[in-house]
Formats: sequence, C-alpha cells, structure tokens
Amino acid sequence: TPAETTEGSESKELTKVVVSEFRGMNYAAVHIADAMGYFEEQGLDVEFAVYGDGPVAFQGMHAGDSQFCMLSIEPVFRAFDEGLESKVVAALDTTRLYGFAGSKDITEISQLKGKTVFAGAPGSAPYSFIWSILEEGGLNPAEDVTFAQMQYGASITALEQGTIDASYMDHYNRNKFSAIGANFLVDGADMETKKRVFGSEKFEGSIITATKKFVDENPETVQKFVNATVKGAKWLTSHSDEEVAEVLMPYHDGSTKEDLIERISLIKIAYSPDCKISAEGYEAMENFSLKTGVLKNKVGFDNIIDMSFVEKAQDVK
Amino acid sequence: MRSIDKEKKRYFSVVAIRSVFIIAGIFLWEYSASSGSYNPIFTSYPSQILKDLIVFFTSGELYKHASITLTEVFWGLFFGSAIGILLAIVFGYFSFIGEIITPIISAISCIPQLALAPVYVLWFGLGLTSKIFLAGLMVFFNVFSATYGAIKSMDKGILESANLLGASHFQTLRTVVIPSCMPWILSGLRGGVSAALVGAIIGEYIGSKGGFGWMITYSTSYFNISRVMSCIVILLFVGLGLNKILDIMEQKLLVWRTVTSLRMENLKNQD
Amino acid sequence: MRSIDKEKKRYFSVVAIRSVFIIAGIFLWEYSASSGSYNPIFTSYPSQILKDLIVFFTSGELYKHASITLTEVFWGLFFGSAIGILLAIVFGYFSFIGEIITPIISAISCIPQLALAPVYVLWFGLGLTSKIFLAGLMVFFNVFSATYGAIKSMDKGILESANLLGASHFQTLRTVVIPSCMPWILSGLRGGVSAALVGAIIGEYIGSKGGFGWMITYSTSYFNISRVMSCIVILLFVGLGLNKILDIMEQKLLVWRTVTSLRMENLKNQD
Amino acid sequence: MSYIDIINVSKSYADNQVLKNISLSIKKNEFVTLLGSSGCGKTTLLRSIAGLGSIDNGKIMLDSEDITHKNPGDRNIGMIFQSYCLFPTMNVFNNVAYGLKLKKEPESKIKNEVMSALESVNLLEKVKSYPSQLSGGERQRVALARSLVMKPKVLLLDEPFNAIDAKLRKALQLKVKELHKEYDMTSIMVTHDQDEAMIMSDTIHLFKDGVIEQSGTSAELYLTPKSKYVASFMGNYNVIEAEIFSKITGGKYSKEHTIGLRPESIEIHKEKLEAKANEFILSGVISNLIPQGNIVRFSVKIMDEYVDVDVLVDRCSGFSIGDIVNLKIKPDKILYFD
Amino acid sequence: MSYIDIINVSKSYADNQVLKNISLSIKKNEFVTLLGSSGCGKTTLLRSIAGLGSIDNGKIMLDSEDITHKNPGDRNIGMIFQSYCLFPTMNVFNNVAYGLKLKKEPESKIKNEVMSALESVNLLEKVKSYPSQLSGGERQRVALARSLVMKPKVLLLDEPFNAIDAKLRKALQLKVKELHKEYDMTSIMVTHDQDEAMIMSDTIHLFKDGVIEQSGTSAELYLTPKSKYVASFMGNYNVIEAEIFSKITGGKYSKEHTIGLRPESIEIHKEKLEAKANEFILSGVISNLIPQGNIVRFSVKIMDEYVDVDVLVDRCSGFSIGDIVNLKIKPDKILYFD
Ligand SMILES: Nc1ncnc2c1ncn2[C@@H]1O[C@H](COP(=O)(O)OP(=O)(O)OP(=O)(O)O)[C@@H](O)[C@H]1O
Ligand SMILES: Nc1ncnc2c1ncn2[C@@H]1O[C@H](COP(=O)(O)OP(=O)(O)OP(=O)(O)O)[C@@H](O)[C@H]1O
Ligand SMILES: [Mg+2]
Ligand SMILES: [Mg+2]
Repeated sequence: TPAETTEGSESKELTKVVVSEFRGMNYAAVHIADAMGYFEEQGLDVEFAVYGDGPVAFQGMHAGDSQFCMLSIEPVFRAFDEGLESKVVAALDTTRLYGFAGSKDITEISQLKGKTVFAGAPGSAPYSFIWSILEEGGLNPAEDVTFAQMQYGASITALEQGTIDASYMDHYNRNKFSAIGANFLVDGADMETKKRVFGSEKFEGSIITATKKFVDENPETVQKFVNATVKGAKWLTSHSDEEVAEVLMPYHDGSTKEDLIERISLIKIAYSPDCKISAEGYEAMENFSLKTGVLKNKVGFDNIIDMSFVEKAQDVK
Repeated sequence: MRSIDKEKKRYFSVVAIRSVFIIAGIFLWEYSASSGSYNPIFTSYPSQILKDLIVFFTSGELYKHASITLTEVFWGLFFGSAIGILLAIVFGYFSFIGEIITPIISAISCIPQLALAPVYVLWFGLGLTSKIFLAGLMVFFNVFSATYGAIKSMDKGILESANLLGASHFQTLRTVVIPSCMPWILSGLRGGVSAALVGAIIGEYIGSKGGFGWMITYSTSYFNISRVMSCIVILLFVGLGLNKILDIMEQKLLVWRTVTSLRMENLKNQD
Repeated sequence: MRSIDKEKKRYFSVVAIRSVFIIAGIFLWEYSASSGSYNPIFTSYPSQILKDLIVFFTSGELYKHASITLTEVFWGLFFGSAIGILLAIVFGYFSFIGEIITPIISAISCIPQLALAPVYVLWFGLGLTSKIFLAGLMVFFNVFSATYGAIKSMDKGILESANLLGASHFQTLRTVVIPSCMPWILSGLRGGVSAALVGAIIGEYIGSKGGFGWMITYSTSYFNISRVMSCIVILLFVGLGLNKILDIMEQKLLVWRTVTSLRMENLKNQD
Repeated sequence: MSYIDIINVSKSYADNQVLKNISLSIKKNEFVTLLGSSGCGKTTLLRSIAGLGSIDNGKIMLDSEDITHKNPGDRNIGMIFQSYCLFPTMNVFNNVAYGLKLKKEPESKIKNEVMSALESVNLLEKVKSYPSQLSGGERQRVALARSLVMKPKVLLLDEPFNAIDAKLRKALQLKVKELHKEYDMTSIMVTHDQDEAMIMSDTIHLFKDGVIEQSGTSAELYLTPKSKYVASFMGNYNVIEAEIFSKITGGKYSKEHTIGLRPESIEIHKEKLEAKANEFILSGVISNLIPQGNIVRFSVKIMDEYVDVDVLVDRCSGFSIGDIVNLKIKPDKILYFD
Repeated sequence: MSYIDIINVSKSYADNQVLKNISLSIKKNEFVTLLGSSGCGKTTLLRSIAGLGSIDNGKIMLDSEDITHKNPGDRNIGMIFQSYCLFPTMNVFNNVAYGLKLKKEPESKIKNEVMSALESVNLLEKVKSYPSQLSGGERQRVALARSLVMKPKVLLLDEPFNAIDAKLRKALQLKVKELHKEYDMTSIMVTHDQDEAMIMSDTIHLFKDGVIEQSGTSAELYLTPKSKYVASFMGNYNVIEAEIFSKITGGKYSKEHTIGLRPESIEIHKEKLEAKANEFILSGVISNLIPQGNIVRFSVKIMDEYVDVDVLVDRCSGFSIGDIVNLKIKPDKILYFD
C-alpha cells in the first residue's frame, strides 16, 4: 500500500498519503499544514483528491482510493450503521456555522408551511440541520414542506427566482445571500438557535477520518498526519485573515484573495485550535444524528472517535 | 415458409444466448458478492437489489418516482426528436443556414449541462420544464445529427425522381426523404432514448422534488446502494423497453432494407 | 478556378454570418445583464467572463486544469473511438454476436453514469483512469452506434467486388469498409467529441484532483458563476477546435462524396 | 412550330465543357433520339431539359415558354433515368403508383392503371417486391412503368431498354411508341442501339463532343452521313482512306476523298466480274466470317486491307474462309468525305 | 474435359425458384454466353459461380475441384457486375489499380497496366474522376477495366457493354475477345444483345425460367431452334400456328406443326411467281416498312396475318407500303415446332 513506511531509509523517503475531501474552507488547517510543509516535516507526502460530495469521497476512502477523508461526521455515523467502520482522528472546527436563508417575504420559520425549501442532499449534514430547524419552528418537515433537491450552486438562483422559499446556506456565503435580499432565518453565527437545535454549542462536525483497519495497522502514519494537522490548526488560529488567505490561495483555484479573506473572516470563529472532539460535542452530534434518522443506534464515543493521536500531537512543535 | 422458420429460429437463439449471458452475469455478481471477494456495500448484489425492488414497488414509491421520470423522458424524447428532425430538414433545404448553424450546435453539445444548473433553474425553475428541456436538448443533439447526416448523404436521384413525378417539397419529404432516412433517424432515436433517460436524471440532479435522479442522490447519500441499483435496473428496463419499441418500428418501417454483414459467408446467405 | 472561387466566397460568407450571429448574441447578453433585466449573479455576463478568463489564464490555473481535462478527453476519445470502431467491425463480421450484444449496449447506455459514481470509484479509483473510462465509454456509445449502423447499411456490391479482386478480410476493411463508412464514423466522432468533454467533466464531478469539472464544482459551491462560465467558454472553444479538426479530416477523407441538399435549386447547382 | 427549343445551351463540369452551345428544336409529337458516344453529354442534356441540372448559358423553351428556371416538377416532363432511381423504400406497386397518388387520383383508378402498366412491362408477379429484390432488367422496367403511367407531355428516356432482353424490348418499344402516339407525347430518347434509334425515332440527333454533328431521319443519317464520324457511328461503314482505296483499285480511284462504303452495298461473287462504267471490281480472300443474326459479315482481305461485306444469312451458302471472291462496288453507293 | 461444371444447381428466393436444377459444362478457354429473358436467373447463376450467392442445392466444380463453398476471393474469378459496383471512395485510377495493388505488384507495373487498361476503354482523361462524376457508360468501362486488368482465369461478364455506344462497343468486344485468347481465360457473359452473343461466343446457353432450354453455337441456335421459345428469342422468327399457315397457304399446308420462318429466308418479289415442289407462294400487301440499319423489315399482310420479311437495304428499292407482293418460302427454310 502507498502508506507503507520506509523507516530507516537514509534519503528520508516520504510516505505517500492521499486525502479525499469535498473542498471547503472548513478544512483549512490541513491545507495550511500542507502549504507550510508540516506534512513533509513529518515524512508524509500528501495528495488531495477532491470529490463532488462528501459521502462519495468517504466511499472512495473505503474503496482504497485514499487513506484519509475530510468530511462532516454524519456520513461516518451512517456508514458505521451500514458496517463500514471508521475512526475519526481529528476535528477541524468547534461548531457548525450552518445558516438558513428565506426569501424576501419569509421572515419566520412558520411561514414555510406548504413551501419548498432546499436543504442540500438528503441525508447530508445540512439536510439534518434544516430538518431540525423546521421542527424547532413548529413544522412537521415530512409533511409541511417540500424538499427540493438541486445542485448547491443553483440554490441562490432558485431562491431569488422564487422557485424555493428558503435555502440552506454556508456561513461563508452569507454575503452573497444578503446581496439578493434574503432573510436569515438562522444566522450561521447565531449560537442560541444552534444550542437549541444541537443541544450544545460544541459540535465538532468537520472531521478527519480513516478506516478502522488503516488506523489499526498504521498508527505511525496517522500520528504523523495528525501532528501536522494540529500544527496547521495552531498556525491557522494564530494568524491574521490576510496571512491565512495568502497561504490558502493555491488550494482555492478560482477564488480571489479578497474572496478568501471574506470567507475566513466569517468562519474563523469556528476553527478549532486543538482539533479535539469533546464529549459534549460528541453527545450532541450523536443525539442529533439519532433524532434526524441518520443513525438508528447509538455508536458510542470510543467505537468511532480516537482522540489519542490529537492528544499526543498537542506537544509537537 | 422455410425462410421464415429460419428467421424465427435465429431470433430465438439470439434471445436465448443473450439471456444466458445476462443470467450468468447476474449469478457471477451474486456469487462474487456473497463470497466476500469485495465489500458488497459499494455495488450491492442481485438478491438484495431484488428485495429492495419489491419494497420499492410495494411502498408505492416506485410508481411515484417512475411517473415523474417517465413523464420527463417521454416529453424530452418527443420534443427533442421532433425538433431534431425538423431542424435537420430545414437545414437540408437551406443548406447555407445549415452550414452557419451546425457548428454552433456542435459546440453547444460540448457543454456539460450539469454545469449550467444555475442557468436552468433561472430559466425553468424546478418543475418538469427544466428536465424536459434538458432531456429534450440531449435527444435533440442525437436525432438532429443523425438525421442531418442522413439527409446530406441521400441519393440525389430519388429526390429528382420524386420532383419530376410532381411531388411538392412537403410530399417529397413525407414520401421519400423521411422513409429513406429512416434507418438513421431510428438510430438517432436509439441514441435519443439513452439521452432522454440520462438527461432526465441529470435534470433531476440539478434540481427536483422527485424522480429516479432524486432517488439516486438521496440513496447515495444514505449509502443505500441497493436502492441506487434498483433505480439503475429500472432505468435499464425502461431503456430496453423503449429500444424494443424502436425494434418493432424498425421491423415495420424498414422492410425494404437488406442488412449487410461484412463476412462473405454471411453475405452469401442473405437473400 | 471559377468554381473554387465560388467555394471560397461561400465559405467566407458562412463564417462571416456565423460570426455576426455569435457577436450579436454576446452583445445581447452583455446588454441585458448590464441593463439589469435580471440579476447577473446567476449567469454572469461576457465582459465579466472575459476579465475572469484573463485572471484564469495569467494565474497559470487555466493551464493546469486544462491539461488535466484535455488529457482525459484525448484518451477518452482515443480509446472510445478505437474500441467503438473495432467492436462495430467485429459485430459487422459476426452479426450473430452483434445481434446478441447490441441491445445490451443500448441498455447500458441508458444508465446515467453519474449514478454509478461509487462503482467507478471502486473500480478505477480517483486517478485519470476513471475519467478516461467515463469519457471513453460515452464516446464509445456514439462511435459504435454510428459505425455499426453504417456497416449494416453498406452496399454489398462493393464488398463483393473487393473480395473478388482478392482482398482479404483485413484489406477489405482498410480499403473499402472504413473509407465508405467514413462519413458516419466522422459523424459519430463529432458526437464523440461532445461525449468525451461531457464524460471527462462528469468524471471530474465524481472526484478528481483538478480539471474543468473540478473547477466548475468548486466555483459553483462558492457561487462564482463567472468562473463556471469561463470554464464553459473554454470547453466551447475546445469543442469548436476538435470539430474543426474533424472538418479538415472530412475535407481530406470525403473528397469522393457529393453532399445532397433537399432543395431542387440547390441540387441543380451541385455538380 | 417547334415545341421544345434548346437555344445555345452550354454546361461545364469544372474544366470539362460537356455541352458546347447546343441548339436543337423538337416539334410537337416528335420522337427524337440522341445518339452519341459514351460520355458525350447526352444525359447532361436530358437532365437540363428536365430541369435537373443547372446550365451555364442558354435557354430552354417548352411550348414557347422559357422554362430554363422552372422547377422540374412543374414542367410535366417524365424521365426514365439511366440509373433508374427507383424509390428503395417502396415496393414495385408503390413505385409505379407514386405519381398518380400525388395527383390524388381515385384508388381504383390508380390500381387499374398501375396494374396495366405493370402488365405491359411484364412485371405483374413482382408487384410486392422491393427494388433491392429485383434483377437489373426488372428494375429498368419498373422505372419505365413509373414514368409511362404518368402520361407526361414530354417523355425523356435515357437508355430505357438496355437491360432488357431483345424479345421483351421489341414489345416495350412498340408500347412506348403506342403511348407516345396515343397521348400526343413529345419524346426524347437516348440509346446506344442503332436499330432501336431507327425503329423508334422520327429524327436522330447525333452528338459528338458536346455539339450536334448531324440531325435527320434515321435513313438520312444512315445513307448520307455527313462525315466520317457519322458514317462510322451509324452503320458499320467501311471507311477507306483515298490513298488506300486508290491502291486497292489499282489506281482506278484518283480523287482525294476518303470514301465510305456500307458493307451491305457491296456485292460479293465467286465468279469473275466485268466492271461497268465507274464500277470498281476488287478481288480478295475471305479472311473471316461472323454470323450476326440474319446477316453474315464477311471480312475480305484485299492486298493488306480488310473490307466488310454483309450478306443475308440465306444467301451466303457456298462461301467459306479462304475463298477467293470478287467484290463489285457500284459508284452510286460510294460516299465521299473530306 | 470440362473446366467449369455446374451440377444440379438450384436456388430460390423465398417462394420463387430462380435456378431449377441447372447443369452446365464449360470447357477451358471457351467463351460462353448466357441468354435469356430479363429476370430468368442469369445474374443469379453468375453470382453462384463467383461464389457470391449461396445455392440451395448442387455443386460447382472448377478445374475438377469442388468450389461450392470456397471463398470468392480464392477462386481467381473476375466479374463485371451488372450494376458496376465501383468503389465510390476511389478515383478511376485507384478503382482499376485496386486488385493489382492487393497483389503487391511494383508501382511502375501497376501504373503501366492501369494506364493501358484505361486507354483501351478510352478513359485516359478520367483517371482522377470519382465514380460519382462519371457518365453511365464511363462507369461501365471502369468496371470493365478493373476486371480485365486482373487477367483472371475465369471472367464473368454481366451485360458488360450495354451502356456503351455501338462504335466503342465493337472495339471493346474485340479487346475482351483478344484478352480472353491471350490469357487463356474461360469467359461467361450475359448479354441481351443477340449480335454480341453471336459475335463473341463459342457456345450460347439459352435460359428459360431457370432451366436451360437449348445450348449450342450461335448458328445452331439461330438456324435450328429447338422450340418456339428459342426461335422467337433468337431471331425475329415468324412463328405461325399450323392452322393459320394452312389458311394463308390456301390449305396447301396440312401438317399439325407450328412453323417458324426467319424473315430473311423469305424471298420477296413484285412479279408473279410459280411454286416449285413443296414451295409455298403467298401473296400479300406491304403494310409497313422499318429500316433497321443494313436491312429493311417489311411487314406483309396476308389475309389477316402479318409476316415479316427482311431485305438488305440496298436490294429493297422499288418496294413501298401498299404494294402487292409475292413471297416465296422454300421448304428447307421451314422449321417445325410441336
Ligand atoms: N434479393 C432477391 N430477393 C428476391 N428475389 C430476387 C432477389 N434477387 C433476384 N431475385 C429474383 O430472382 C430472379 C432472377 O434474378 P436475376 O438477377 O438472376 O435475373 P437476370 O436473369 O439477371 O435478369 P436481368 O436480365 O433482368 O438482369 C428475378 O425474378 C428476381 O426478381
Ligand atoms: N458530376 C459530374 N462531375 C464532373 N463531370 C461529370 C459529372 N457528371 C458527368 N460528368 C462528365 O460529363 C460528361 C458527360 O456526361 P453524360 O452523363 O452527359 O454523358 P452521356 O452522354 O450520358 O454518356 P453515357 O452514354 O456514358 O451515359 C462525361 O464526360 C462525364 O464524365
Ligand atoms: Mg448517360
Ligand atoms: Mg441480371
């Protein structure tokens, strides 16, 4: 396997590691670690494979395409139920900055009765989130609203056109939505609602995972990977938006520096400085998944989360 | 009589061998999945798909999604082929216009429609229209190019004959051009059937509230591969069914045609 | 001389009129976006796209992504058409096998490849292979059906002539079958060009490390429509370029063919 | 009054000028044949008359109307194409019925006319066959029936019988002639068969390289060819250069004209002959003998020259290869060419 | 020793039996013609010999080898197709050079042979044209050149000259005959032109409805046809039913046979004639007069019957329509059919 370590070799050959991801701002720590050469320091040669969707990226990992996968935790839970065992080895954020935007005339969740909303792909994290928001707002999501399914990129068009009445929104796209005069039914940074929906402010949903088998067989590689990631996270949380944007540029072909700065400024509050998943956060995530039907049975922290690598990584300089 | 019997025999052995192939494939799939040579979660396997199909059917969901997708496919096929044939004919008459516009059509057909999701939503919303448009567009590319090509390669002589015998433009079209281009139109339609199905599904990916495309995305994100496969199996059957209709049309419409085989021994036996 | 001049004149006026159309379209688009009749955020507009294209180019990103996508397209076209033509010929020889297998191919072409994303990833991983496979598969459907159809409709007489003059199977293929099916093969390739581009892009949607499909997904998720449009514009040009190559091949390879127009007046002027 | 006028018509394919300023008048109800070597432009001219090919220059008038730019379908012209051009998608019946159906004739009338046309071309058994299932001659007969059934005012026939056996051909020639008369048609036929041309036509126009070399009745062309070309094209004229003729007549011939002699105008005798005034008597050896149906053609070697002599098959007994014979050439049978 | 043996060959298209148990032997270096009405199965037989069509029953032997199931390309047979079947994608030169190129002959040799073949079919000017740019006759000549250039052991010609004008046709007939001899070919030709058949062939096989009605030299078939069918097919026999002949001879004819009379075997006179033993003298009126090249055919009306009489064009002066004439029929010229 490409993950074979070549310890002891004089020329310090790098271990090749492939990371599959659905490229987003959430995983900045890893990109920084890559850009700053932290992986190389650890003896890893990291390559990124970008998928159109998290769950597919995750399947790619299980099919042997990659060693690590960066995505939201829900598919990992779901797959666990299906018999695909994975270990979550680090988290990259502390909370979820998901938002929910209504069209001009929608100011209350309750107004969405009988309307069409977009909540991302069914079964995805945003979907569960919106589902809960709607329940919170006193609606029965299964009956009171129609979930339209579309490409994320089409959502803002659909909202403006009136094809849908409310849409899931990534926090970093907030300004685009306000440009079309959308109302923020749930603002990404609004912790109050979030606490009600998730049961906790902590919600370390953007994670790095690997298959259980890989973690069991290659603890050193995992450790090295996590070491670099944690170092990246530290750098990330201790530098200015401009500096971060500068470093991230190569990972976001097609975005200008201004775009990046804007997005970073919007979501940096959620960046995790230590990459840990708290017991409280896990509880919230598991409960939330159970509530929204992603999970059928409790999984249990230890069965799916392995924080030992992150713990060890904290001291690495 | 004799030769009809031969025909029938041949047909049955073709169908029989084909069935054997398919069944063998299914068994191999089932076996390799159940023997654990790979994790069946990625591809599911026949018995599981069958179970899921039954659930899909009995729950009434199949009907709901099928009716959505099939409506899109039907109208897509209809508009796509009608406009495709029509435009091919128009360009056949006004070849100057044809030369101007066909490269534009070729170029447009190179755009991955999925990328235009926002544009489609902008233009057509999330209803049937966008899916029909997309399916129709993809059918159009197929049928148009097949028909236009056939017209450009037509035998001039029979057009001239028809004209001399007093046929108007429209009559020539109906009685000579369309019948003699029929093999190509039908082959375009065969491509069109696939295109309509794929187009409708992609349309549903772009944005929809139901249909097999919706179901596939939904199931994919829940790792419910059996359901994805169920949808694919149904699409396969729809495709087969539509192709069968085309086969029948071919048999009815192309009685005049003799099919060429490249092998001398086969050629010989074709009377 | 005279008639060559006429040809040239005709060609230039075709190109000129086509350009006028395109430019008019661009202006209309620019105007309607800038006049605010709709929110340009959804479709962007020409001047913005141009600006973005310049950035895209100067940043070196264009080169990087283009080389990825074009590699996939190239190999997809290559394998898809090679296998398509080959299989069509094989089925032309062994028409019995052809009858058995073609319906299966038609049915498979009805599967929206996007739905099989997990399966492809399983089989081919994330590298070039999966994209080439997908592009190639879609090219294959086009080229195969065009070539197979052409072979089935070939004039038996010329096969017989070639055989009598001592041509072996392979020689007949090379000297008679392929040249006389060339109009259809080229038309299949035209469809194949689109298919390769679309296939490569869809492959990149499923998962990739770069390429226009990657760029489109990425940009879409940040609502960066100008970039999406830039990619589409580039794909359009790639499509036009490849079609131009086919035009040139057509001119070289099909000197023997006279093109039919349905209009009597046009027919008349074709010598 | 002429009915069809072809006035200064020219036509080129690229550098190859096929019709060179051709003018031709055809009277109403005339049956005209175009003769000429292969590739000389006969089909091109017929197609121009039908309106199927553009012409570069000139005018075509039909019944005093300029039809040069008129749509072929509006000319009431029927044409039997050299390559038949049957509709491959229609069976024999529908091919023949095509034109009548377009005219919206009543079903029963169509059926009657088609069946009788098919009967006259002897194809009743093939009504349901498709063109791809017919033999060459059968296809040609369908093409014939398809045009005849329309009873056009002008009928153009491009080698209409060349794939049909002699016996049926005779019958069809008669049939066409009959329809031509019955329906007051004006017909223009291309044929390579001199007999056919002579039997059927009122006037023959002989082409050479895109110009008309000679026009006239078949007898005129046959008996008084204007040039060597016509002579050699029409019959099987012995064309003998002045010098050579002078040599074989032992210097008795002293003019400078090349001479033409029809093979059947030469008398052949075994006995010695006396030459009367201006007559030539040549003596030679029979070197070959080719039966050609009702005549036998002797090739007689005189010095180093061969002269053809035709004799009715029943008058030729007694001659065989190697025999020494005397040929008598009467002066009025000799044609002189420049 | 026969070279090609066709043994009990049968072939049907659906319900239509085209070849009915045909057997035929052809000697090495023979030039054979197949005659028969259109649609009687001539092309089908040729194709079977070439190996292009399957046969239902029977065997085909070439040089004592059973080739029934041998690949056409391995038979060293050349064929000129009725429909030419030129390669539309190649120009004239390449069409003709095709077979030689496959044989990997040296370039220069190919060029020479092709050019000389094209010269002999008079197509040098068209070397670069594509088939779609040729006239009908030109296409046929390309087809001819393409086969001849190969010098096959067996040459099958399916109406090889029917689109070519008479003058060139003569030359090509000679050319083919010449090559036939020079290269020891065995040739089988289909033609509708009796003259052609007679000029070219050693043996004629006359078909009728898928069986061979009569085989023989042209003279045999012409002079001693075995049946009414052969008689009416070969010449322009007057076929007269016994009853009618009895009537027009005033009862002098009393047998029960239908009789056949070649038009040129009848003497025509203006003066009254005395009948010698067994001779018949009939008197009638000239009702029509058709010039046919070197002969003129009189149609003489005797009571209600028409009898054709052929006279060389130079011997017929003095006769015109409406004249009363006397016909003399010699007994040895009469053929009797059942
Ligand atoms: N593919 C076919 N399917 C059915 N019938 C056919 C087919 N080909 C030929 N026939 C029939 O077989 C018979 C003999 O055809 P063939 O071509 O041998 O005739 P032929 O003697 O060459 O006539 P011609 O002189 O007109 O060329 C014809 O009646 C024809 O209609
Ligand atoms: N489409 C074309 N392009 C170029 N040249 C052509 C074309 N059609 C015909 N010709 C040439 O024009 C000349 C006359 O052709 P046309 O068909 O009129 O001859 P034709 O007298 O009918 O001969 P045939 O007796 O052989 O049928 C020929 O030399 C031919 O090669
Ligand atoms: Mg012609
Ligand atoms: Mg034939």
